[in-house]
Amino acid sequence: MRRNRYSYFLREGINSIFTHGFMSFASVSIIVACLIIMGSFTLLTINVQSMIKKWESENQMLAFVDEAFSNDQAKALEKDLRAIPNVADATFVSKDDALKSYLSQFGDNDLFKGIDSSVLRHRYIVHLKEIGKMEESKKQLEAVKGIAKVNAHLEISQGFVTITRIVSTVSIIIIVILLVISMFIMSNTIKLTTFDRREEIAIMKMVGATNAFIRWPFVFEGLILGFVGALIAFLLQWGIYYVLVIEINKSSTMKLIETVPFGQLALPLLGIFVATGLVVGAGGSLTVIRKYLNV
Amino acid sequence: MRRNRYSYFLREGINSIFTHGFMSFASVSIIVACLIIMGSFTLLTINVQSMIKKWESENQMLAFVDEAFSNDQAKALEKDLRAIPNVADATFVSKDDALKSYLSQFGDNDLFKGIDSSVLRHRYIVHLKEIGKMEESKKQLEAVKGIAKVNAHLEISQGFVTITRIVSTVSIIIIVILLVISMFIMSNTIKLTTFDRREEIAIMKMVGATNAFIRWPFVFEGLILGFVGALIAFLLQWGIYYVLVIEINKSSTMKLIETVPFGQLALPLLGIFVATGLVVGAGGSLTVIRKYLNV
Amino acid sequence: MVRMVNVCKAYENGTKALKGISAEINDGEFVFLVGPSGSGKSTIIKLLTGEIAPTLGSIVVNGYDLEMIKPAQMPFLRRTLGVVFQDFRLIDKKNVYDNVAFAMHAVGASSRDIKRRVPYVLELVGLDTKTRRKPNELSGGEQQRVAIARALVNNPQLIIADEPTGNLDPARSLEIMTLMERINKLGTTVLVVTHEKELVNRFSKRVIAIDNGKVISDGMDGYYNYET
Amino acid sequence: MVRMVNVCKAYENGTKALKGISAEINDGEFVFLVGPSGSGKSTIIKLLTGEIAPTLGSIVVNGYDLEMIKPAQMPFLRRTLGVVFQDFRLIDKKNVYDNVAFAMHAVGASSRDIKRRVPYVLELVGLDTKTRRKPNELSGGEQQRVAIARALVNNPQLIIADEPTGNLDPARSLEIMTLMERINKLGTTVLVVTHEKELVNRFSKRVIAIDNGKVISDGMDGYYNYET
Ligand SMILES: Nc1ncnc2c1ncn2[C@@H]1O[C@H](COP(=O)(O)OP(=O)(O)OP(=O)(O)O)[C@@H](O)[C@H]1O
Ligand SMILES: Nc1ncnc2c1ncn2[C@@H]1O[C@H](COP(=O)(O)OP(=O)(O)OP(=O)(O)O)[C@@H](O)[C@H]1O
Ligand SMILES: [Mg+2]
Ligand SMILES: [Mg+2]
Repeated sequence: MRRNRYSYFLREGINSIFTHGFMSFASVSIIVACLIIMGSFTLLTINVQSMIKKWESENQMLAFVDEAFSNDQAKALEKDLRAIPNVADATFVSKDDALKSYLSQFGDNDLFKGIDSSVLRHRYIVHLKEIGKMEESKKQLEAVKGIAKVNAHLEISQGFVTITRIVSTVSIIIIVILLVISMFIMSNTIKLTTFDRREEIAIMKMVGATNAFIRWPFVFEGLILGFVGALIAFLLQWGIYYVLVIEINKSSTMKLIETVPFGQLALPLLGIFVATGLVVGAGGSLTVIRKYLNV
Repeated sequence: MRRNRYSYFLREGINSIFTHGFMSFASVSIIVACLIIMGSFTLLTINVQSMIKKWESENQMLAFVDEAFSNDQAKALEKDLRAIPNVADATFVSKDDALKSYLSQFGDNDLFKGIDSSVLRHRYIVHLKEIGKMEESKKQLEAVKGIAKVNAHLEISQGFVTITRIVSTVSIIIIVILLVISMFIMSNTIKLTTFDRREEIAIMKMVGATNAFIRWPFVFEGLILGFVGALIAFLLQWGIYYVLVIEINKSSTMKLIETVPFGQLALPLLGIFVATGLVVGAGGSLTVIRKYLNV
Repeated sequence: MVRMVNVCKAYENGTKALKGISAEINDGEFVFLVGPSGSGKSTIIKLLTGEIAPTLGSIVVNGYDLEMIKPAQMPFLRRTLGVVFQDFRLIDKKNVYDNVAFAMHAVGASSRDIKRRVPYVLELVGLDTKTRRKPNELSGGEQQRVAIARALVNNPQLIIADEPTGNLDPARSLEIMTLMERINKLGTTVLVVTHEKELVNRFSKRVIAIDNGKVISDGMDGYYNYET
Repeated sequence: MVRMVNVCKAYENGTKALKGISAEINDGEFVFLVGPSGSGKSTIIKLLTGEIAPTLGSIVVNGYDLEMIKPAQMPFLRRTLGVVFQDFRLIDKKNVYDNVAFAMHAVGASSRDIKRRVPYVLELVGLDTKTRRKPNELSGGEQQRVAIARALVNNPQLIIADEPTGNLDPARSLEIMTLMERINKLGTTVLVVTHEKELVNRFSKRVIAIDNGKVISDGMDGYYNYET
């Protein structure tokens, strides 16, 4: 009996979607539009952040070895350096290699002519895992016995941290704003589409229907519209992303952008879309109906 | 008589806004929401680009003066350099100043000890107007009689051009997408809100009203709703921008962001908002009505 | 003047509502159209107003041939008609006064004429005290009288009324029908669909009776000749 | 059973539609409610169904005191009623069958009962061939009969009908009223609002006449005692 009732409500909800065809179409397409606005911006942010992460990992610092250390002694320091938690890798560069690199850089200047590599020091090129902890890591590197001095561009570290923080803050603000506005648009649309049902609801009440009896088909209808909207939005979003990635890889300038593969993002995105769709669908229709139920 | 009719249409349009209160409210608020989504993103893009422009202008190149030139001769080159169209400014740095700067930079290294300023050259620090034309400008600088060599970080120039191009392309794509989606949402909303008027229209036709007679009040109604939506969106956008700028200046990290003052953006933004509002308002209601006029 | 020749109407779902109706109503006539529920009376009225098109046959109303008429001319045909619809068709959002005034605005009447004429017809139907009410604040009979007032307001050439007294008490009904007769005497053609046997018989006018989409009688005897 | 004691109703706009109505209708009675247009008949019906609340006075319907009733109980009161509204109130988007079946679903009837009962009542009102039509594909009289079918379908304790034959021809009207009488004989209380003098007089039942919001006569004489 109970189950029977819910299958009736479900059937009524589905029927209603078709009998109010234009309205259903409008709700779904506006849900799709809003989800895509939100989704596109979220995907953009994720890509920007993954790119920042990548650039960050390319930043390096120089750890100069004590002048008293021999070549082999200096080389032996590598494992000590790598033992520091925030160090991603450490590459040894001998005095001679360093001079060669200097010469190739400033070669046409007379300044370095005749300079002997002995005036330079052995050094390590160190990459960090987290650039934000550069200052701390610098101190840890300097504490290693045998490291005379560490050259770190703390201002770059600072700059990166700032940029990352700015990008995160701005994009979180925008995503939240978009989410709120989209939810507003979507639930308003669902309200609009159910607005002309107040007569239908009044008639139902006059015939002796309880509030629950009237509400359930609307809830199912809202859930279905929200769900369908979410699915369509997801597929469209996938398509758009796919096409954009292809275009980016085609273009010579844009190729520099490294895109996050959709596969990594698909599941959470689908989850968010469906959740938003369902909440907005059911919530939107419930709020309208509540108003009309007091007949 | 004619004027009389249009004032009747206008009055009818205004009345209709109030008699269909909920619907009007919904249209306006969704128009506002969509315009703010569009507007916020456009403002964000404008700020990002103005920031890129600023960073760009901080980039410099070095023009080394021929060794044979005396101090005064070298100084005299300045106006020749400034005559090059893309040169924003050129600052003279003498051999001695250059050495001082080197020493302060690499001072704790034994490398430069005892070096005489005579091994260095007089030089100009040159800022460009457009970094994208760096290669061309470099050639022009080298062509100046008395300039021996120009040191330019062409790869940075390349990088900036790439970033600018990427940011522009991405943001134009997003703005266009947002515009299209927003227009779609707005005109769909107006369609939804006029959807339940088909009976009203059918009655009007039965009473002998011409299509024009029916259409005009709707057009006025749509125009007014669009216009009101645009104004509200503009004021809200202004408020949001204002608050964000204050917040940015408060926060220590975010202070680095230099915001474009709203005054510079206000007029074009208002223009775009109003134009979009009017187009969507009138267009949306016209398309619905056209469908119902064939009674 | 109305002329229908062999008019047939089948609705989209296949219902044959009219199966060859021929009739002519001359200018100045007063005609009752009677018949059982579902016999096709409202269908005839919808055809005359151009709301629906016939499947077959020709219809001429006030000089407009409905087969040839261009959409742009339709409003001008309708301005020669005053129609009372069976379901009233009032605009919910407009009050009584505006529902009636609207019909005058639509034909391009001047504000002065509107201000003079609307209160007059509202008084005729006994609604002068309820001009500011919305349709849903009226009783069934009052709504019907608004519909009648709207049909009269433009002094049409032909008044077509579908059950104009279905929601009215006998006294009101008689009043309205007497009003129609008076208007008819002043030269307006009147076509009234009604079930009210008593009224039909009392007025002794031409009666066209249809059943099942066909004319079954058409006489000047003023007798409601559909009987159980 | 219906009991109204000194019921007054003033609408929001100040219209005093009822000015102290007292009446009692016992179980099993058949009552006609008559009165001129705008006298307050539909208002009484809206009060009995709980659609609007009285300004003053007490109303008891089928054991529910409308002053005390909780919103959650309202549906259960309404399930004891079968109402034919003056404006039909059919759901546009549902076909004839579903409009009637819906009323059974609403009271929790089983599918089997619905499948058996709905076609039966649709046949009673002569609509068995039009079950798949939407209301706007029906004539005025047919819509009215759907409303009647819906009122009957749940075998209510009390049938309330507001002008159930306003759009029906005399033959159909008689048929419907005879049906009501038969249902009444089986124990259902019936309250019918009507203007049709002929019908009222023919059936010889109790007649309550109201005018201007007051009961002006209440007698068993079966005479439609409102006259021009
Ligand atoms: N829009 C429609 N689509 C399909 N069938 C329709 C439509 N309108 C009317 N019909 C059918 O056409 C027939 C004639 O309908 P019509 O409304 O002309 O009857 P009527 O004589 O006015 O009846 P009533 O006195 O009950 O108003 C009926 O059988 C009805 O069901
Ligand atoms: N919703 C409302 N708001 C304000 N006044 C109303 C409303 N409904 C009805 N009235 C007024 O109350 C009075 C009684 O209306 P009611 O509908 O009860 O009349 P009735 O007897 O059913 O008339 P009819 O036979 O014409 O249907 C009328 O004067 C009417 O104008
Ligand atoms: Mg009809
Ligand atoms: Mg009534």
